[in-house]
Amino acid sequence: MSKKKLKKILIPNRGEIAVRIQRTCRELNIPTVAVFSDPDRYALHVRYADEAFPLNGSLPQETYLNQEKIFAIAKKSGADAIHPGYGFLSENAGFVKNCRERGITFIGPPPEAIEAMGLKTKAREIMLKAGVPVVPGSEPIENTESAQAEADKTGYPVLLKASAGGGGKGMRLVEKPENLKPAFEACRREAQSAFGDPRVYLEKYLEKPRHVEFQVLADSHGHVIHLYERECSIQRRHQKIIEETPSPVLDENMRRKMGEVAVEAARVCGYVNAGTVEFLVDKDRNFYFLEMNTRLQVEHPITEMITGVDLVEQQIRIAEGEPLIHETIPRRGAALECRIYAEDPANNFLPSPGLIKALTNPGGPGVRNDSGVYSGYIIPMEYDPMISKLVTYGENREQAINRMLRALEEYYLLGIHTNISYLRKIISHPQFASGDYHTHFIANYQDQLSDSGSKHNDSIALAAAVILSFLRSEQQTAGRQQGQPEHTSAWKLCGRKRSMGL
Amino acid sequence: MSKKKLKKILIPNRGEIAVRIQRTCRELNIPTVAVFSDPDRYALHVRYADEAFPLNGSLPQETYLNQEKIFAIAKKSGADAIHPGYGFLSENAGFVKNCRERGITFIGPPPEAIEAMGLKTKAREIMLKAGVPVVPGSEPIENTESAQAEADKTGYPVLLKASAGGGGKGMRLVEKPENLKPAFEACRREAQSAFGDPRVYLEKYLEKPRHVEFQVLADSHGHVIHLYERECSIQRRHQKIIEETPSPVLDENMRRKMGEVAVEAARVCGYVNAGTVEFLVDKDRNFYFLEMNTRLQVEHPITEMITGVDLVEQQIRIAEGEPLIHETIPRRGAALECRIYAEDPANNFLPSPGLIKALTNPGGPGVRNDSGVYSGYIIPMEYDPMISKLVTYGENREQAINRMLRALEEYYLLGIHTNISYLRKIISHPQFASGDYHTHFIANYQDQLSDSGSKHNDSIALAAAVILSFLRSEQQTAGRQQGQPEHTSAWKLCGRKRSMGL
Amino acid sequence: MKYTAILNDKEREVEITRQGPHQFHVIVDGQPHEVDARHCSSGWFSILIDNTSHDIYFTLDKENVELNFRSQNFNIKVLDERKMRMRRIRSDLDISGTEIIKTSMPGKVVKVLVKEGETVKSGAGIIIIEAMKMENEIQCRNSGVVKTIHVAAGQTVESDAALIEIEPEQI
Amino acid sequence: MKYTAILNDKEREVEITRQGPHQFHVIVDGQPHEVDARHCSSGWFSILIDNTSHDIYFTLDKENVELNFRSQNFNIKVLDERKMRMRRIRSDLDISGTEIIKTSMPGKVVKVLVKEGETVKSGAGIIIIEAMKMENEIQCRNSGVVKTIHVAAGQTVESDAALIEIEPEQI
Repeated sequence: MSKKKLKKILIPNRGEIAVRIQRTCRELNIPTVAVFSDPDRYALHVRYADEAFPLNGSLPQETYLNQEKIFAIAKKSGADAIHPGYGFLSENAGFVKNCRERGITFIGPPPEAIEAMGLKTKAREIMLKAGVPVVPGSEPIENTESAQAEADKTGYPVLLKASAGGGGKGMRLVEKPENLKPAFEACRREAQSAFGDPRVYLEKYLEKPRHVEFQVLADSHGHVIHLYERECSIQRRHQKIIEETPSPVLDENMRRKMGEVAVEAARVCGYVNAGTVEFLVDKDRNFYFLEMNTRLQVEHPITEMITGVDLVEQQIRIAEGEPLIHETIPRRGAALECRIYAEDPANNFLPSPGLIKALTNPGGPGVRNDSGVYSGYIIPMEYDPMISKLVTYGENREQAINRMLRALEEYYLLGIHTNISYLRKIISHPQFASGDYHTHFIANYQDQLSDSGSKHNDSIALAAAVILSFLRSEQQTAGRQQGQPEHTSAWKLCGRKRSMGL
Repeated sequence: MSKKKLKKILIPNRGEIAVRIQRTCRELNIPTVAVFSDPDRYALHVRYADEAFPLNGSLPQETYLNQEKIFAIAKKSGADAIHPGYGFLSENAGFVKNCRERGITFIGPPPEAIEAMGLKTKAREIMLKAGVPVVPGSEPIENTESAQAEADKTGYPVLLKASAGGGGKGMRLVEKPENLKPAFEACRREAQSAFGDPRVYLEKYLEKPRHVEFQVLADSHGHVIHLYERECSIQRRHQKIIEETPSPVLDENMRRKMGEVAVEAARVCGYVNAGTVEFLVDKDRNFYFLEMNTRLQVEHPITEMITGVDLVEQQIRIAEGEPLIHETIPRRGAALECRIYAEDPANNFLPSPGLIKALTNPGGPGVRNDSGVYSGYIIPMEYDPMISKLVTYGENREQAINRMLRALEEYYLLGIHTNISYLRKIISHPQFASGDYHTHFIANYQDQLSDSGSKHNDSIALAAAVILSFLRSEQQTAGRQQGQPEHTSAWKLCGRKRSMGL
Repeated sequence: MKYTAILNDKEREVEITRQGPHQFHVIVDGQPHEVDARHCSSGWFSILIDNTSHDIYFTLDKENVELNFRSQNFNIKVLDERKMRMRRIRSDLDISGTEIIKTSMPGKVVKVLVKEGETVKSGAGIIIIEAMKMENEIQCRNSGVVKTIHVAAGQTVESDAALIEIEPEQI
Repeated sequence: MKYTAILNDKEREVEITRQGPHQFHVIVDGQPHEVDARHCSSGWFSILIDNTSHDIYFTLDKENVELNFRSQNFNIKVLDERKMRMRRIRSDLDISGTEIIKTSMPGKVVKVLVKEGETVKSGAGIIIIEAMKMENEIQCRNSGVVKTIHVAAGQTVESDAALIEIEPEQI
């Protein structure tokens, strides 16, 4: 592969990940091209971009998944490269081939590797051949009858998963035969809507499994390295919500072994660029290959925190044909990520789109916030409710956790419901602190986590509420006396007044 | 020294440093007590504190320097420790003794070390005895006549410095004998007002000097280590405005030598807790001891970025009698700090207090912002105009610089004047990029740095301004037709409207 | 001045006296507090209550005060004596126990899981709404009989729209 | 609609035509641009001008528009045709050249460096103000004669208050 500096990068994606990629591009002085659906004209990735073009429409199929429109914009804007982010077209081998045909550099793996790994079922086959242990499971399933047959063969509980999927979307746990049919149907609908491919397969559901994944980087000159693991066992409805590194369960020996397997997995499928090899670790600390995600992961920042490496920069360098400059990368300390969602934990985690009335981002030592929103932004109902990723670094796990608690407390995101206080409850839980947890953590402790919190702030709240009401009634009285209409915000005046003295 | 967990920490300080300390305390689950002057009731350090007590008054002498009031609040609140931050009482040996008498733990060095190092003149004497090279200079000077005699002896140019000073306050460069008298008087006035001590001394002004300092940590068990250097040569009016680590001028050999001298300097004065040994490096790369700052430095975050260590946590652990857990601390990458000031570079850097109308803090990978302000805050005229410290980390110096440029561009702080675009000019300057600079950098390139920037955004600004005016006139017309008063903000309506569609 | 503040359906007595431009003496449940309260910026309130500091975000809507601090959310209804009297009169008239199934966010109806006239147990799944790429099942709080179904599968619904009404069973 | 926009004392012609709810055709100095402009939140404006994206903070005060983007600050006066005519008439009457020394921030007068009647050169130090712990010397822009001194050492002054007036020397 010949070396070629990239001149302009189009990012057919939205939200925090589009902004994340734009930031590195700006640091590298590479202009970016944003694209946006109708509801996203006000999105941060449009405001942050150097150039922005409308996709006209609001459905994913007519916007962020619409290759024709994206290629037309690439041509118009003169973009010579595309960074897909995660989701949308990021693991679409056909799209990568189309990029290649048009002479556009795709910042990601070659289509062959995506195809091999993208069909989860094919990936498992390759890994088995390479001697890597794999979780028992099925081929893609076309109808309910086959699903029932496969589930009976594997034995309940089973996991239904989108063949083309990832990120927890289109995934269902089925514990009893009578639940299989509706789960299978819901899964196919979700898979179709999220990935444009309704195919679903089935996997044995391990007992008390931990989800541990390894970050790999492979250049176009045959070098493959790994950047250690990420522990992603804190999941709700099969969606990761808290990730950490290092994993509390790995010792150096296991880390070395799994790292070698991850590098080997990347090697056997001819992988180039950044990728993630996911494993399940069972209660006896056996590990199984689960799948390879052929793109940047949501949780990549925790790896950046402990290694000091910018993974998006590495992706761009690799796409430019540069060799990896690192033989091995040392790690330092510990990092934690919390995914901040616009959802209501008190109301069955219903998504909570709407206007962000006030926003204070946490700051200070060891805190990174990769956000896709701003104060005054109306979170649209059309997309995933993740609004930011809060990441903390610490000299050790304890410090990273304490910082996360502090940062979550600093994080005010008002007007909508968020999972912020829910995340605090998870992180403060003694079982999380012990490091001894698995993917059922949230299900197991559901009741403790949904506690409505301490009441000892009640009298503060009552005092504050009454003072506010008292002040308003004072000002309304004053307003009426001065002939002001009652709806004029007395509070505004109050805010201004203070420059006049105490 | 016996070990004793601290229970509650009073911070007799304000602004970003008070918030910085509160953050670590919160992580360690130690409640904090804030104190505040009349203008500071609205300050962030009051809002962030667990408890806050008024000092009643606005002059430093009647508030943050008033020991009686502070001790009364310590008693009332039950605080068993005081973290002084920097400035104010941080290097006041008498205050430390008074803490000791009252059984309050002072989170900082013992009074003897402060006294020895606090009088810059005494510190120089001790260092000379220990065989450390020192910049030629004088004893404290009481009147203009002695100043003239000393300056003649040393030879012009000379630097006048507050004996009790630090941080660039009460410092004046005198190049010609006729400028000595007014400079001496101004210096005494500033020294009195900033440190409550008018004494001034005089030092030889080195040619093309670099200012390089070493962070040290000493525990109460006799262990002293250093955490590498900080390069602080980018100064305006003898105030550091940009700091970086590692210093571009040091090689490993020089770093090792200077580090050893720094550790020795701390050792000979019986130092305990965090301190900084400042050196001047001349154009031939000789280094001279300049002074020791017996407190946390403004620029400590860049050391935290490359070492991963929380210096405030270390300070608290040391004050609790804990031994240092680190023998030596590895470093990684590079870090840069920019001090963000409320000042007007286009108007002789006049301080610019007032209302912050809008604020967007930079974020994303490798960016840390230690801020003391918020959107809607009125920066008071009574205090130092520094409002935040923007810090970036990079795998190497180039990445740290590129990130800083990106972060400064993301930083919107509106309503007041700031030095943000001025800082960008410095950092983009090829001489800064080369790493080959010294303390006269800003003076030498003044003209280039005060360039009013590119004009290529003019037509964007003109288009935007006209669209805004056009929209307003449209809405005023509509408002008049609907009988609305003209002053009702049509812009508010416009902001709300968008939820109704395109 | 005396107020009744309602938090989590409990009525609490709060008395307030102004002591200075920003200072108040407040008695909550018989406990006196000295409060210094400042409006820092739009929607932000800094209060020192007996010298403990709290940073509070608020919205005021008639007698409803919504507060957020230390990651906690509070919805408080504050009524002066006159409004409290009116409330007492009104509440005597309020006897309906019909539960209205709503969605707190706009979305699309995927499936209605019940039929009119059907008896449902508390916690039963009533309807599936798709929003933000996820299917969400909404359950009923109380047992009862499905009285009216306002929506059908495929339909788009606004937040807080009444979807389905459930009447308590007659005892 | 035609406007005159004044930036850095230069008059520029700008023509604007509405094309849609948020779309405008704008001609600046004869160059046409397609603009999509949105009000994102209080004071924030996102504009796409020929598909380049700019995030602009603005304040509007009568005909004065202050903009901030890409770390640059712009003060622009926008006048429609009627206001432009009025301005032309007024400027013919404006002949005073008195320079008024002001401070852009409140502070304390440390020292007045000139006397009434004294002749000063452009760039000369006129007065020292202490603010935010720093002494700041204010210089005059133009050469002239000190006409009036409104303040004395020790006095506290407000921002933008007239401190000293300097008249141009008669030629």
